[in-house]
Amino acid sequence: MGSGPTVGSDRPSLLASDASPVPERIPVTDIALQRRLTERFSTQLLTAVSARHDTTEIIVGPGELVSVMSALHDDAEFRFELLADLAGVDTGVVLQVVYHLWSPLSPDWLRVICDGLPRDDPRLPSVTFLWNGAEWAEREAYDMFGLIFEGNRDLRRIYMPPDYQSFPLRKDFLMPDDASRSPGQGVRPIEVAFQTAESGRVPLMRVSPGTGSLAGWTRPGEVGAGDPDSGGQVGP
Amino acid sequence: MTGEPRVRSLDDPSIMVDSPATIIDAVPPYPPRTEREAEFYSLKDGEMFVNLGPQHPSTHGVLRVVIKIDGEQVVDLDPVLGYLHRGVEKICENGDWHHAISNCDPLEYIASMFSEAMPVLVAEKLLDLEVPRRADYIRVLAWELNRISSHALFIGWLALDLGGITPILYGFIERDEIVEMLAALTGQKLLFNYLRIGGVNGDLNHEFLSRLGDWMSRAGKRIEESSKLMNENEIFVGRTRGLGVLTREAALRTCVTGPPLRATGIPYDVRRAHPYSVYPELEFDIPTRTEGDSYARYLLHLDEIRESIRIIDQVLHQMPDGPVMAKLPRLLRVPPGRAWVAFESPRGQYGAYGISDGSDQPFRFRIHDPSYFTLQAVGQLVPGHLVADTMAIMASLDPIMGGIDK
Amino acid sequence: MSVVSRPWSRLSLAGKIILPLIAVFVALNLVIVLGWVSGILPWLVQAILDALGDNVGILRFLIAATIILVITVPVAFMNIFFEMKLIAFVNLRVGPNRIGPWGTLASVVHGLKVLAKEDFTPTGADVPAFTLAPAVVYLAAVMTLLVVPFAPGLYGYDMDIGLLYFFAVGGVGVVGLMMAGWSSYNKYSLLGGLRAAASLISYELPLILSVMGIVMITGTLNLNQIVTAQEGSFLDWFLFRQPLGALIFFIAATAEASRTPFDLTEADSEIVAGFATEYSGMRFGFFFFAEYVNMFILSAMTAVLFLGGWNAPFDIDPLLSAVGITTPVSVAFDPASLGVGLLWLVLLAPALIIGLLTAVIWMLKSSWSIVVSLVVAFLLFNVIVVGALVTFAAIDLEWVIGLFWFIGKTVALILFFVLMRATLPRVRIDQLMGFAWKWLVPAALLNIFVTAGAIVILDQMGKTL
Amino acid sequence: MRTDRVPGLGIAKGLMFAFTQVFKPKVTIQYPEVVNDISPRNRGRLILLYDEAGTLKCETCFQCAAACPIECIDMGGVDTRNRYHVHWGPAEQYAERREESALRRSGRTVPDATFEPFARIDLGPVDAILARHGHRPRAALRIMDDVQAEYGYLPVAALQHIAHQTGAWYSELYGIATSYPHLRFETPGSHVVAICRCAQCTVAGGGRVLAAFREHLGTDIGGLSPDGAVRLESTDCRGESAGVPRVTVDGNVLPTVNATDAATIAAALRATVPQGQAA
Repeated sequence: MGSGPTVGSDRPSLLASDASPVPERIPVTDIALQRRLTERFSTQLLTAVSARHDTTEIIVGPGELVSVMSALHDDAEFRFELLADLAGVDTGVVLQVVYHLWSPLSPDWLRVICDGLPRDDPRLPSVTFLWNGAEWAEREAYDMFGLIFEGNRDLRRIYMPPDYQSFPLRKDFLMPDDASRSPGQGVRPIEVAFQTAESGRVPLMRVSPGTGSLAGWTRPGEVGAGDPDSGGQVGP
Repeated sequence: MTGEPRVRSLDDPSIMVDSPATIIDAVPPYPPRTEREAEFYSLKDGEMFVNLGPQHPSTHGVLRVVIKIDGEQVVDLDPVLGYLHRGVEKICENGDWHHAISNCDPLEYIASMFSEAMPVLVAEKLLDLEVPRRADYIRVLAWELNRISSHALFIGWLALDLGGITPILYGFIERDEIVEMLAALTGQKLLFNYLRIGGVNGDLNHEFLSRLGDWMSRAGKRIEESSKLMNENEIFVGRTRGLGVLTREAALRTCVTGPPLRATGIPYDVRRAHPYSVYPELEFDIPTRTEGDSYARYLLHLDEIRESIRIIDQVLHQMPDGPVMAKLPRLLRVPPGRAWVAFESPRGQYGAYGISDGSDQPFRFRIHDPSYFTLQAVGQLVPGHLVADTMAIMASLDPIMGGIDK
Repeated sequence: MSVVSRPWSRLSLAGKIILPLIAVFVALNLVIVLGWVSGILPWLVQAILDALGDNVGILRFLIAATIILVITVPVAFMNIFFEMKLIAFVNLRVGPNRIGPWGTLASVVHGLKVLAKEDFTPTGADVPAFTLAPAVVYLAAVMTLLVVPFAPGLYGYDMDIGLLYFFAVGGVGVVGLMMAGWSSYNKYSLLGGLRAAASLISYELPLILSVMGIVMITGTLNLNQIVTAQEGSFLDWFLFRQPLGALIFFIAATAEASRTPFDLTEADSEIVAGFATEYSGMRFGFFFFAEYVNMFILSAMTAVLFLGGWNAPFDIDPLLSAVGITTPVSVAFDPASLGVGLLWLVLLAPALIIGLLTAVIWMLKSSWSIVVSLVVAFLLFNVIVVGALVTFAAIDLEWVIGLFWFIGKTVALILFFVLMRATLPRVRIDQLMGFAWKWLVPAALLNIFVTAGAIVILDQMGKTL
Repeated sequence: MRTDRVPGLGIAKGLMFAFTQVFKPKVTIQYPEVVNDISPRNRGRLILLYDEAGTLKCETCFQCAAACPIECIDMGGVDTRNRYHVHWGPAEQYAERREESALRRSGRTVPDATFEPFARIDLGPVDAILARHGHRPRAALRIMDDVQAEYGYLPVAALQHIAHQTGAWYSELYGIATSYPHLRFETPGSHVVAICRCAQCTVAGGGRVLAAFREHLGTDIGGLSPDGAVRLESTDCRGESAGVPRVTVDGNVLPTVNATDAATIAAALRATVPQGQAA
């Protein structure tokens, strides 16, 4: 992005009907927002408030999600009235749900990451009580990741057929599970079978870049083993 | 709905010769999965299901809407998606960042210059890459041209779904000129794979500029003319005014963006609300309407066409010199991190959330399509109206199934 | 056998044609001579003539019905071509331009395509009703043509209750649409049939009420008399004596023909094709034709009731008399007086005239060979003769010129229908019904009251409307 | 009084506008007669270039197919030494062709033309090796080493199998196999007879010697004798052969060879084929 964010002091409220004027561009992250977030949610955040580019980021657990989101939506100091996006993420170890919010009071996007959802039973509260538009987004996250949003009135598959079993966007997704193919045939490196911890193996994670389909895939135990070009941090 | 659950699959012969009840009714042949589904697929007396789509003249794309009607009045409806699902996010994870561009291209196939910008902007943000100013200006030029062509088609579609058969051809005439123009610039007419990480693929050429100048001399004239057919037409106004009114609060709660949101009076346009590219240097207004009905959305599209023509005029006057591509390694390894970008497409706020683990492939690439959230509003707007209004409301919300089904 | 077959095989093609003809001719002569001598033939001819003369009405009716039934197909083709071409022009397209001159045969090819398509019946359909529905709709449309007066003396059947018959039979079409909608076992069809029933039945009312004024003025239901009541200049048309009635009739007729903006019965963007969704092949073709025949009939009725039918917009007799022609033209030339000379005239006059023209053309345009100029002269002669005959007929036989005016008015109305379809979007069902019951019916009643009042007042003043 | 309050005025305006359109010039392009001009930047055409000699310029380097983001290019060709058929395409496609549902949909067995030129071999050992290496494409080199140790050479069918199982592009595996000299695609002939083809040696009688070897070994230069015992190659004397054609057997130079010696040499080589190496 060539252009950074802008200060939003002169940005009108969403509920103000006049068109907003042209703001000047000052490419800095919103320090005030980070301070306010730290003061308000200091106890509930899993990590400190971080900011990069034009996005401020907080990480909460599924327990605090409802209180944090309703506070962000309702409080006069935040007024994050627009849910820009709701995305599920599979880090390879745990599942996350990522919310992006927009407020007329801040030049930054706010990214709320609901982290630490276990693979076998990922449950978190739904935000449809704040934005009923999140219903389909949560349906999609359920369809692709198997995330269970408690409180969503209509949590069923939206893209995949109703008799579909697996969750395609998980990193442990194995194509032979859903296609009628014999295991191993035509499987790209990203789609290696996921073994649970009982079998003594942890999920696969890509640690070294590669070209095309020969991208390196190994397990955390053998990071760098036999890979001279292995580098970069583990996972996202 | 009664009976043991049967699983639909290709090798299930009973799908072919089925009881007429299953063929005629839209009731799925498996037990309901949620309370919502259960209460939707249960009929009171006098009600019946009508299955609009997936093959239907006026569902844009392969959309299936099961409407529960009482006489001519729609009681409730349930959009069924997934007929166009290709798993673009998964494909993007398997290819590298450059591949993601052309994989995202056919998402919003009416204005694919926008959907192909998602991986580009995300990768540039992760790379902290400064795009050459000329490339930025060319992007804005292409975006606005594409916006006009998309809006021209929208107006024709709305008229077509209301039964008027002429405006869509005027819209196509306008769109053809722009599309030929963009073909001279990008090499393709529908899925221009033009934007690149760090710039654009190829500088402005003479043919494009001559076509553009020729078009700018009468830009949008045919749209204005064809709007004569509609704007004052009693039948058209009677069909659209006060139809499918979306209030501000409902629009915000439904996460609706773009023209449907601005038609409710909320001036939320990412080009102004969260400026990107060179939009802060350009002078244009965010047209808004306060009614929030289909007629307001229609007029809003006309206003946005005029604003886009203003933007193109300024861009052509301020176009700087210089390179159109930044220096980048051939094998692009994006540094680890997360990035979220949003930009304004003809249908609202397009968003993309990318996670990179330092390799040449995105670890996770989330695509946020505005039509996906706009289409949800149909569920609130249509009930209580007539069957004919279902089409009018859906056309006025202007969904594109390519982006919705991903 | 070879005795016959060998010489026969030696014959040329012309011989093979001419020889049997000669044989037939000789045989016929023999039969005629024998029959004449024996007196059987005169008796037979007399008997046939008597039988025909006794019930000539039935004969006339049969011929008229046949002609009308045959004529509807080209009429439908004509309408379809008009629609394709005019809508294309409005859309800045070219339209059909490949098949036939200016694509005039495109609609014919469409008809053939429809004929060639598979004609299937969906599962669960009510087969008898499903099969009968197109015939009902089509016949209801065609039968109304019976009473339409095309020209003086040129009508299927001169009914005293022609107007009543027209509305009664025209209403039967709704039954066919409902049959189609119900029997298709398809919800789009069902909605379409119900919409058709609702809209057509509710628009019958203003349609009939709007012409009551004319009935009161003319005091008859006979369409021929209604037309003759509008003779004179175009100011005598009921369009100017009943403007409100004309407007209501036209709007209601649009809805009756289920044309845009009232074509909810086959609203393609909502209920895929309405009652015709499940139909294919020629069954669908019957629906398709019926729609366009209906369009033609309602245009024709509008012309008959409000635009003076076959009457010229102005009286042409003064013009003709100014030229010196008095209709009917009395030909002061008796062919019989020539006797055998007539034969010579018939044989020689064309040859002489053609030769004269050839000489003139050949001398004027010496670049042409004598053969070319001969051909051109022959064509020119034919053109002259045909033109003379047509002019004579137009002046002398009043039904020719009457048919000309009638068709002209009807086609103009059809083109207006098509223009409306190209321009207007579709109304909603509730708007349709509300418009019929809240506006058209009261307006029609108002029209009746005003007309009645005017008639009474003018009666007091000793004049007639 | 506002004009839009007059009932029917808008409709009348629309009708008038539509009527005026009838006389406007039409925009239709009568295609077969008039061909719309295609911009020189058009990317819509996929063409293979021919050089001025009329021969195809494409040498099946697979660069285009490897770059195709939507994997729509699926091409086959012959490698630059005209020996082996090389096929490129996403591994899913090969699997897709053999998958049950695909066969059921098409209602017949889908023949895979890729494997026709190659001898069918027992792929059981390959599966074992792949299982040992965990089907990991990064271990492709180790896998191929083991496969060669198993079969004595690298069967192309085995290479295809590795590609399907690991998901690595066949072209990449083929590139690895050809770049490493110790990986070979056929049973090695135990002895290699090489003849210099330079002008000097030919003048010195190399032509006759070569003809004799051709006759006795039943193969041409670059080929393997039918029994797989002797390979006939070409070498270069670099001008060191003084008046005698340079002929080497297994790399060591024979002093003087003429056409008559060829038969005896061939017979002697055939007699001493090491065990366990011939195919």
